[in-house]
Amino acid sequence: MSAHAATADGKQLNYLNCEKGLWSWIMSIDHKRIGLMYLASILSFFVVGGVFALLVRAELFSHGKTLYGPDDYNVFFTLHGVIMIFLFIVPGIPATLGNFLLPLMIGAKDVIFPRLNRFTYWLYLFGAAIAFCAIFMRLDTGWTFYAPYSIQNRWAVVTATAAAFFLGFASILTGLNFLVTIHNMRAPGMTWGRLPLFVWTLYASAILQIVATPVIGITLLLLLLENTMGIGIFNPAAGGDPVLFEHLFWFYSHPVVYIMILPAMGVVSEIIPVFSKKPIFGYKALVYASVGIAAVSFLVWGHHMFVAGMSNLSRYIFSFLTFFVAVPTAVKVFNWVSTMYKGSISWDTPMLYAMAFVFLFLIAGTTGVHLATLGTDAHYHDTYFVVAHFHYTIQGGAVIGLFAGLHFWFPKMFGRMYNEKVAKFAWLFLFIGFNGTFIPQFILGMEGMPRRYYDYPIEFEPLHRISSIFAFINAAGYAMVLGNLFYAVFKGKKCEENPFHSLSLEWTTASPPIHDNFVQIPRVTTWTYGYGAEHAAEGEAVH
Amino acid sequence: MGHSDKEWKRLGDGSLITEDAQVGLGHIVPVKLYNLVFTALLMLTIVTVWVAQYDIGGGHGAMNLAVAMLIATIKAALVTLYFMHLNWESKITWGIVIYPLFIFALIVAGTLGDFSVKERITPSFGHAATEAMEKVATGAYKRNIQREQGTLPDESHHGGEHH
Amino acid sequence: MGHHESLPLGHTHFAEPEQVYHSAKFGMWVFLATEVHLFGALFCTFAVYRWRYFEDFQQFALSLNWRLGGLNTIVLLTSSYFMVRAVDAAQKGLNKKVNSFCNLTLLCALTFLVVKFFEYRAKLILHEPPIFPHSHIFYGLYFTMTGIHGLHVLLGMGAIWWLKMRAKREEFSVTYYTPVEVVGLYWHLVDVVWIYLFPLLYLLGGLA
Amino acid sequence: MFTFMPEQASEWAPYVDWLNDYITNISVFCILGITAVMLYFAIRYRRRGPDDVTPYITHSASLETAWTVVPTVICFFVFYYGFESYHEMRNPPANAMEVNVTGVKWRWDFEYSNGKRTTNELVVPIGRAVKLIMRSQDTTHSFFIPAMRVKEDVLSTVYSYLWFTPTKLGEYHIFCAEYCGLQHSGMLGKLRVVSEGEFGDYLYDRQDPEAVELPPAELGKLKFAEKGCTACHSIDGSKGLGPSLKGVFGGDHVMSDGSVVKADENYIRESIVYSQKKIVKGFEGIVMPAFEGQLSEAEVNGLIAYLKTL
Repeated sequence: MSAHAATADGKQLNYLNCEKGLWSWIMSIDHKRIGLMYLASILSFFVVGGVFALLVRAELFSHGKTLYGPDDYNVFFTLHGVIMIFLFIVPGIPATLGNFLLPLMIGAKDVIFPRLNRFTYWLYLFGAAIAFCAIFMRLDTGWTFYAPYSIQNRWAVVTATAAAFFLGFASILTGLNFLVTIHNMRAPGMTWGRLPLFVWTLYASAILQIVATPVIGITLLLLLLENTMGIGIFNPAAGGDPVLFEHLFWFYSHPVVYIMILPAMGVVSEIIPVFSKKPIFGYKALVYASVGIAAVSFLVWGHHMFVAGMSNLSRYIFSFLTFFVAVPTAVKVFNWVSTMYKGSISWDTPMLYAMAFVFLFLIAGTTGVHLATLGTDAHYHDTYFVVAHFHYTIQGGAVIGLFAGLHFWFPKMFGRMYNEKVAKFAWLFLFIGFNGTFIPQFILGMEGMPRRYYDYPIEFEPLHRISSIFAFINAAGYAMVLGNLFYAVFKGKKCEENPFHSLSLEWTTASPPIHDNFVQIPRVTTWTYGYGAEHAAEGEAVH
Repeated sequence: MGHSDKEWKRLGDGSLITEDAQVGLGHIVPVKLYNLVFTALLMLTIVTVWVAQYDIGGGHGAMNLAVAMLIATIKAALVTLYFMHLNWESKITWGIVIYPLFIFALIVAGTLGDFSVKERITPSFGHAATEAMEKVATGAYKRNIQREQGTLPDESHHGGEHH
Repeated sequence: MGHHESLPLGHTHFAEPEQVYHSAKFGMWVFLATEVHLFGALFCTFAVYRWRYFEDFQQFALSLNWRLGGLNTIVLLTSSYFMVRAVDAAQKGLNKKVNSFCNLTLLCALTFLVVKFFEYRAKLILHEPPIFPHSHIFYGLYFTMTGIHGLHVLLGMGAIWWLKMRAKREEFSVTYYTPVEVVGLYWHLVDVVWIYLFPLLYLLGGLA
Repeated sequence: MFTFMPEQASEWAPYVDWLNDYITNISVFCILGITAVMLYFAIRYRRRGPDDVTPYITHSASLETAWTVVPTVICFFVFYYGFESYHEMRNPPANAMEVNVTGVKWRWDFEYSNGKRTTNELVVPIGRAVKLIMRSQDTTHSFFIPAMRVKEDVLSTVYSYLWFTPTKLGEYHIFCAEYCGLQHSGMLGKLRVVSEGEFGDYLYDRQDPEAVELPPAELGKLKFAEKGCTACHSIDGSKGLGPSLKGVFGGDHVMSDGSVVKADENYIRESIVYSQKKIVKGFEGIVMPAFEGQLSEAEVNGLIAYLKTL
């Protein structure tokens, strides 16, 4: 590393200490700082959402009234949904790791529209502020805002939909920024074939953000107008049709689950080769699978509405199309596992999270098949089986993916290392807590326990008790993970610039990187996953 | 996936234009073409209004809708191709214009298709819910009920006001 | 290194003018794709309810004043034309012409909004049983779609006003006219949306 | 195989459970198999030193096509079985017995072809196909009988239908599966599958001769629970959606228009049958459904007797 200019007190100048003061952070257009600010915001909302989850689980601990009445319960599970989805997981990996790493991975100084990036973060904070007001307005419609019921609870829904509208707009602008950056800001030599898989998944989810989010924007705007001016579009009494609301809502809400999960798959595709010292297996297959999922995800929104009064023909068609989505996901899992074949696998924390991701995502994917099949979905729809399925997909998939990324790129972001033993213990605690919480819910779903129930028949009680206890263990696991990382940000011991010996482009510059990322725009000549290329058979190495 | 090292157009301090971005600034279009396209647009507007007075028939006013949409699409194409310079843009921009049209067709097909093939069933004997709903009906639902019962208030201003 | 004070607009601190130009246009085309989906979902709702309440939609379409609608279409088309001439002038670096064509575009946009105001007044106030968005789904959709479109016209006027200010400061030249072209793209999309709105709302019931 | 599914009480429940087990077996095999392979790789090829030599394998076309084609084939088999069972679920036989279901905010009302109306209790004969024509009076509900493996949303705009053929006697849960507000979890119903003869008696209210005559208060207590009164009225004084009925009989109650009324028999009868006539102060916004035509004379007297005991 060429010598870097030092700050006044002799420390190496980097993006953290090149400007001081809160104002320099808020007004910063540096993608790395914006990424960190996003990280702080979404993790704090993750904690708030988690508290609501614990309140819900505490109430469900026993049959009948345990802590509070049904009206509070409805508010808590709604806020758990709204905060976790709109404020934490939709920005999630793209806004934090994506913002921080995209320019570094493609060898650029910053995203193409840095001021738009800063405006997007302000827009996100503005939406979050409105959502914060909605917390105190007894919003009890569920995060899906289904039409006839959300028309009665007017002002809370108006606030929440306005918040979701601005958060959606921020998501669109992030997607736009990433799409143009990937197209036009790649360093010389960084062809489409050498793009890291994390960048490919950001590209696929950027397409989804751009094409799907406006539909939810207009749907929530119509719901807002329905509540204020009563335009009658979703109000059955005025001739409107709630099933149309469901169509428009799920047209966005299925692609959004791919916006959540694709970047997590990208993170895992980056981690497994590094810790197995082996090139990723089937790079092209993974790329086609990512972009394929982005394309196919627009065909399948109907499987959320199998029992919602759609015509029978539509149900058959949507069930048939949903299986097209299952295949690319299966292919990805096979590729990850085959990457580990004959590798040199080190059991560091990021690798533990990546392996946990593969295991949990297998469960999420296969239970998705139960819900895609028409015969069984008539029984499973809107039961705890669905709750367990999407928690395995979002929490087991996207959140574990986010933590895998945080642990893997922690040295790159802060130049320090977290405590390895505590991190591993926290991983185990989290893994047990998570599985303990949601495997009983699969069984509850099989037994026919509907979701969003404040009170339940007595025979479901033992499983709810197990699930509630493990929910608190799960929360303790999260506290440990976040505590460990937060402590390491300030007190973690300094570490070398590429502790895991990754060949990817972002590790070639200093950690934490300088303000302009690279001293001189790099010329990329090798493939990012060329582990063991030096003694590969002549001509076989991929450039 | 390009494997070989292509030569790049070197600009300033090493950041380069990638191969699929068009080099050089936008395309200068002769003003005469703008005037031509503008008159064509005005003519098409007059045509679409003129055609609207004839009922060409077809279930659900399908033919009227088809003709109106055809003319509108031609106008939109003129504006997009010549006023927005799409005619001289790179392949990527064409992709960005065409791709949303497929997605729009998808959502209309999925939604309208579902509503049009839905089985209509009616109870063979009385249903309490229907009476309750009809008591609170307003707007379009109320007019449907009145139309079935033939008590539709005939609109006095059938011809629409003209001021 | 040092830090970067607020940069003059348009000259980001690292990319070359050509790269910024292509990326800005690329970004605006992508933004227009999101606008197409925003209005697309609205048109989809309109399609569903027109299919379901066909007689009412035909009848109420007659109550809309197609003459004012037609006038608005022509006004928007001329504003699009002036915008194109403004972009052409900017490409040639003639800032004064850009300023005058921006004025003409703003004038047309203002006429559009004034005509829309008269239309709304005719519906909401002058009509004997006043027509409100909640009186029928057709009017609900009519006010929503034209309202959102009117909002976009307003935003467009703001952007064109911003262009006027910069043209006055002689900022555009043969090598730097990206903002004019980008705002032009946005304005043409607003015009294209109205090209579809006008026949769907006003003409499908025949001419009153 | 040990299963968590509720008891199989409808004609196609065994087929649905078989399909569920079929998918679960494949899933468990895939999950355990792939995880076992992953763990084996992780242990067998764990990093021994920092400079281990690893082979340079990037892809293998044959393996990748294999594991793309095989899941696709399995998926289509699963889809076909799902489609086949569902096709049967969505096509009721012509001779199915029709029952009207009305979803009201937090209770189910049933109406039989001979005009008999019940609340929260559906009685069907064993072995005969039953077709439910459903519609909601307010928000969207969802009629769900786990034992019959059947579920369908109850919309307020159109009629939706579901059908099943009960094959086992007994009493089964009815749930509301679509979130519908405060008492979404209280919207429980009972499905009773009875023999043909017993169903005839039930349908035409023929008193079962040897059924012992319930004392009024006991009958009132049964109806109080069955008609869903507990959803809004508490009997222990705690605050509910409607006024608490603890010690209601004989006391003076202030009405919304300020008048004071003594809670005697006709006031309670009137409040049950024409509930909108007098509203207690502080409960103006709450809509109590009228039970006119839903309760026989004996049942209303029973309720009054029961309220006296509170």
